Amino acid sequence: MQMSHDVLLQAYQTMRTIREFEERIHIENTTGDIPGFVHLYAGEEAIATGVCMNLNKDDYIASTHRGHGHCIAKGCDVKAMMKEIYGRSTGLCGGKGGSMHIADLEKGMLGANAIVGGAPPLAIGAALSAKTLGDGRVAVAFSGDGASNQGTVFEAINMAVVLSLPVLFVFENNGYGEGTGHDYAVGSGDIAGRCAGFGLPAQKVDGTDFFAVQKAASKAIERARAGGEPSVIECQAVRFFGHFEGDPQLYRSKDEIESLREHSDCLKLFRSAVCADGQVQGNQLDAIDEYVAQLIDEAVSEAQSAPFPDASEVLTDVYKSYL
Amino acid sequence: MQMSHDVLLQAYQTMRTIREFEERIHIENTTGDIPGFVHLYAGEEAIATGVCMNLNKDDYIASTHRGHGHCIAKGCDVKAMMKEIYGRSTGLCGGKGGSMHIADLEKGMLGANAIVGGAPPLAIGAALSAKTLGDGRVAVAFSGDGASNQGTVFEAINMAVVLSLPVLFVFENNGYGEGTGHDYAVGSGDIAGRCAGFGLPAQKVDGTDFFAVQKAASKAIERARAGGEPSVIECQAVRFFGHFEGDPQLYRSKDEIESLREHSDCLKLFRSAVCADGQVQGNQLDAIDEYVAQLIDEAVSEAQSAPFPDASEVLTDVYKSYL
Amino acid sequence: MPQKTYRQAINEALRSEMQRDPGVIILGEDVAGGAGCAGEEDAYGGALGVTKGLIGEFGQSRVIDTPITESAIVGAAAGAAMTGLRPVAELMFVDFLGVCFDQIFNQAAKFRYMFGGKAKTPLVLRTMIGAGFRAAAQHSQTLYHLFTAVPGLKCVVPSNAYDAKGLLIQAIRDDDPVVFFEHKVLYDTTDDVPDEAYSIPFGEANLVREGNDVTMVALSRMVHFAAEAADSLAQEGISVEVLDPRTTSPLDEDSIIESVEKTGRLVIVDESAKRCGLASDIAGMVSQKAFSALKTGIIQITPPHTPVPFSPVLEDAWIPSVDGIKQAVHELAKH
Amino acid sequence: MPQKTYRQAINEALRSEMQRDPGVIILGEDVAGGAGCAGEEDAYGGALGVTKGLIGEFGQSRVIDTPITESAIVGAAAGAAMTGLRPVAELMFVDFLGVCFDQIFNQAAKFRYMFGGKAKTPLVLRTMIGAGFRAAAQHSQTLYHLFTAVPGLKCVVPSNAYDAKGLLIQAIRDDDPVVFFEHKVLYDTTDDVPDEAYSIPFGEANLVREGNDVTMVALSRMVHFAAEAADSLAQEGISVEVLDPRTTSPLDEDSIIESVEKTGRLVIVDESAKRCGLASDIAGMVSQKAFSALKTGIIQITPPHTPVPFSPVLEDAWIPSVDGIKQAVHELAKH
Ligand SMILES: Cc1ncc(C[n+]2csc(CCOP(=O)(O)OP(=O)(O)O)c2C)c(N)n1
Ligand SMILES: Cc1ncc(C[n+]2csc(CCOP(=O)(O)OP(=O)(O)O)c2C)c(N)n1
Ligand SMILES: [Mg+2]
Ligand SMILES: [Mg+2]
Repeated sequence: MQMSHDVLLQAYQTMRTIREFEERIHIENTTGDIPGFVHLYAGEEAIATGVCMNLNKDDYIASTHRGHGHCIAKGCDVKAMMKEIYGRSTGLCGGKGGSMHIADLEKGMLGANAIVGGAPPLAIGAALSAKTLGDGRVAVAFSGDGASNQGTVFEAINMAVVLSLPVLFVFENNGYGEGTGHDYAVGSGDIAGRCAGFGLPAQKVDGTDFFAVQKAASKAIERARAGGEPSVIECQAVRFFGHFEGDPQLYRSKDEIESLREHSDCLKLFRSAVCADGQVQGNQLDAIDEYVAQLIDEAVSEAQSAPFPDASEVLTDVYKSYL
Repeated sequence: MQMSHDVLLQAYQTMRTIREFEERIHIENTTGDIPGFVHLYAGEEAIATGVCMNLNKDDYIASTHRGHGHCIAKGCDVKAMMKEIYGRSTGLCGGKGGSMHIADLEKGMLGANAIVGGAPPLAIGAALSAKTLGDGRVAVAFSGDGASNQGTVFEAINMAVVLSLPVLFVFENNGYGEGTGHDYAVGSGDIAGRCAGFGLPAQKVDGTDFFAVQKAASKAIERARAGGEPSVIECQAVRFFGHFEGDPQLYRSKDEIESLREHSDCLKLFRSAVCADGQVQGNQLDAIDEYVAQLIDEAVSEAQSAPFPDASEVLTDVYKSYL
Repeated sequence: MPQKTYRQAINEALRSEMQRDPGVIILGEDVAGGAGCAGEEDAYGGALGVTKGLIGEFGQSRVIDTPITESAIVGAAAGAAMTGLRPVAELMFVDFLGVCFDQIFNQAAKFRYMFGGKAKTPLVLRTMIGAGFRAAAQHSQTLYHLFTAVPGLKCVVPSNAYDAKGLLIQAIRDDDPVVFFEHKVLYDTTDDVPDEAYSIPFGEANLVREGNDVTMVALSRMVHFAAEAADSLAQEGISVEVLDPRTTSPLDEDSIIESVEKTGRLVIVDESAKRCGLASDIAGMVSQKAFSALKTGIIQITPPHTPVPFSPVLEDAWIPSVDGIKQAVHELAKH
Repeated sequence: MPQKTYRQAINEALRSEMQRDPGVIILGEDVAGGAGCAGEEDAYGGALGVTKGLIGEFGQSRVIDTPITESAIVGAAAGAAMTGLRPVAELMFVDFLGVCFDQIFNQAAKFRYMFGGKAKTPLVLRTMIGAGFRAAAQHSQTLYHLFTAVPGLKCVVPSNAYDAKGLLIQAIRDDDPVVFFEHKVLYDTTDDVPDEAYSIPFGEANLVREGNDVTMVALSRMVHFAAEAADSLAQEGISVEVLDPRTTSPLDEDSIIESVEKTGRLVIVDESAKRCGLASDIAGMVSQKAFSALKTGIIQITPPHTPVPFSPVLEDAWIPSVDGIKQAVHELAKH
């Protein structure tokens, strides 16, 4: 399936927005203004974008601790996200969640998740809702390579197979779980392979190649939507920053990141692919770059001047109603 | 490898002891004298026996809620077991554990386990001890087909692969987890296959065929002992009684058990195999049957007349030392 | 009024809410039983028969047998609850929380707060508690204290069939995650239970027995022991007021305090933990909020700080007893 | 005496016990870091650097990086402990107990009892607690109440570097399963810490500060807040005795009661849960065992019954404060 010009530009804009968002947080983080643990998605943009562009607004995604990219790709407001990350009252979660818990239920974004392996069981629940209500929605669970060793993940996969749930499990294999290598931690080293053993189609794709991700995801999501069949996609990914902001990354070789940024940057790869065959003009992409830079600039300055919540709000939102 | 005459008789005696133990508990249970939940192993004797006969006394096994067979095969005293099941003070655990928690650490039997999926993580711990201390021991974890859907089981398998631990995971696939069929609950329907995806050899054998189990287990245990490599064996098994004593078994077809007892009784199959080629005489086996019947008879009557613990013992054995 | 068992009452509550709201589904291990087997469907109807008959009326799509996979069960329920269903998940024994606690305590319980008030998680987790079945250390625990401690959860501990029905209906209609603790020894106890649906609000204690000398707060099965002790003490001229909070979160602090203000003496009878359990929770609350009403120390009657033993002799010694309760009251009455 | 951080003190305890006993091993996620990577070994040394340097001295066979697989970590430690090792497993954040609680609470904690006294399970589970890092609802909890409630476990809550070293050495030498709770905000606090190994027995409270008017029991980080409040109150002429139990299980009931018998007033400051937490546990114990010594109600100072919020403003409001403590004491002192 050929993508339209508009769709290509939109995909690029999503990827660029994620990249800019993360690069900027990396910079702003050094000032100490951003509270707490922040895990950046830069380098993996093609995955969130390639997957989520196949989803409708009312489809569901369940995310990880490294969730900014998934949020943006699913359509969350970047300014409200930035405010949340800064802990402000006008943030997406009123400042109560922060980077690791951004959620936007109206956009079908069921939350970043600070528990590794926390999301897949929730995603099958969303898929169960879709199946029960017969509303044709699908759910996507994102997990890392490290998460592929967590029991909850296999439980969710097995249950999705048993109940024929419309769900896609996406593994973002960026080679590391914190400072531990995928090759060490994942017995067999083959995430797609071990998932396939649970009785569902599981495919490996190059996660720096937007088109490859999009194609695989589109097929899997169509399958889910049509017949409630789950599947797995393992995306080989690269991570440009540390595990979390502040990580000295001693476990990586000196030139690894430089080389990744040079050769495995999904944005660069996208640009050369679409410009090479003349589908898109370079200056159209430049315009997007500029637009996005401006947007993120605004997002940061608005976030920095947004009000903090009132201390009394610590007591609200625990229950819908209680005593 | 040909088994000696003595070894064959010993294997038969172990299987017969398990069978008699379980058949007798089934009968005694109707009197209401046996407290609590009891899960019988009858039908699966060839597995515990075929596996444990390859183990030394100081090797380890970690078992399930259906643990009597594993205990007997690992050399636990049947009279002390029976007393434990009756809740008596001279039982293997002083009456504190009961059927679901029989253990005998001196025999390397690390406990039945009332949590489905509870044992495999413990077994890798025992294997880690063996590896760390370099004492050449190995560990075996028994699990059911139902347990093969529990996350803890995959975590243990993956960790065994990652750390190269001398452990064997045995799945006893008796077709049911309580009243839910293996074909329904296990995505892909292939336990060995899904385990293989974690990067270790996984083999399927006929669990009613003592020789097949013994051969596969012997190879796997040798491999573990030699090089610390884990493996998996899935044994197709049959269960002669209900999930627990008292189970009306409505989920089974009317003639299933009869047919299993007729065609898939590991004891009958063993007898005809060894008698057919003249390795063993039928009357030698008959003598064992008689000896075992007598032993279990004594076990039951001794258990029935053994003293209950003193109520004050409720407070002991919580800590080695406390305050 | 018709007499029904605690088991039937729970079954009726499920049936009536499933009839009322197509978004109510049930999922768990063997909640029907027989899936993938040659024999009967609905072979189990739950480990102790509580959900029997529901699959016949509502079908496999609403009464869902699952593999043995508690994290996926509870997580699926949490995910389904935040996306439009009202799932009733079953954790067969509360003792199994150790393999799935994350999905209820870190996920379902916290969605609303973490997401700034935007999530609604109308999930019910039904589970079985209690000693008395000779089911030993891993199948006999009363662990509602672990859930009561978790902000975002509501905890229901029905002591009789009437309450079980009304509280479960309330739980299913409630928009917050609720954990519903059924005591296994109570399933065959009977009570007057109306056929029609009714709900009992959370946070309202039941005054089981009026009295003037001592307030006795008891939970779940212990309510019966407390009432029995109170009857016997009445014959000795000691008038005991028995209160059943019915929910531990929210807790009806007002009713407890009011009663203590009348009697000046408090005994708490609870099968959950001796340490950080409900008895100490209630004692701590009263010693802060109603200290001046107390004439003497608060007595907590709980099991000892040990696992649940198997042997009948030991298990019987482990469970709080009517005699133990009476003895404690005699002690109190001296002051 | 040399000044060392809480982090260093813990590291020293591990090092000295590993030198002393070859059966002591460490396992957990990134306890070294760098396994299977191109860069440095020991890249992490634990998420917050506590185990740094140990792999260099003891090698990969005794400082074991694991996959992200908490049930396997804790279970392996439990299995290893019952077969001859003294494993020190790390659960990076206590908030992750939800994916592995079974192996500690149903397995390790109960072996000895279930097996009739025949098992010995010398396991230490080190884990991180506490708010103050803006780490939000799933990385900031103080959950030792959930473990204290479990018979068979011992629970250690060191409030300073000196205690951390002595208590961890004790924990490793102990023959029962011990959970060791490190407060993340304390890692950089310093104290006099001897170079040599020493152990501090469990169940012995530390008298942080003597006083006559009010007894204040505080745990972990809250000990510092309590001491600060006490200093300030002293200047107003209110003499506060501060006690740090150091272990919640066993709990030094005697020292608490003795102090309350002297002062007649009790405040408990604790970061664990408001419901069924340590504050109510201690209040309940005192209201049963030392009621007659009390001149007024027991005050519990805890966080509210809410998850931990992210935003600094909210998190600061969530954590008990020195001002809040002082206010409570003013309240008390009126009686
Ligand atoms: C249950 C649990 N265990 C451990 C952690 C700590 N932790 C947070 S992220 C992470 C690494 C996750 O690796 P991976 O799944 O590969 O995702 P990535 O960070 O590479 O995107 C770890 C160990 C956690 N948050 N939850
Ligand atoms: C964690 C947990 N979930 C559920 C149960 C209840 N339960 C006990 S045995 C059993 C079935 C186990 O099936 P399988 O693993 O196939 O073993 P089998 O009984 O067939 O030997 C179930 C569901 C349990 N004990 N522990
Ligand atoms: Mg990764
Ligand atoms: Mg089975």
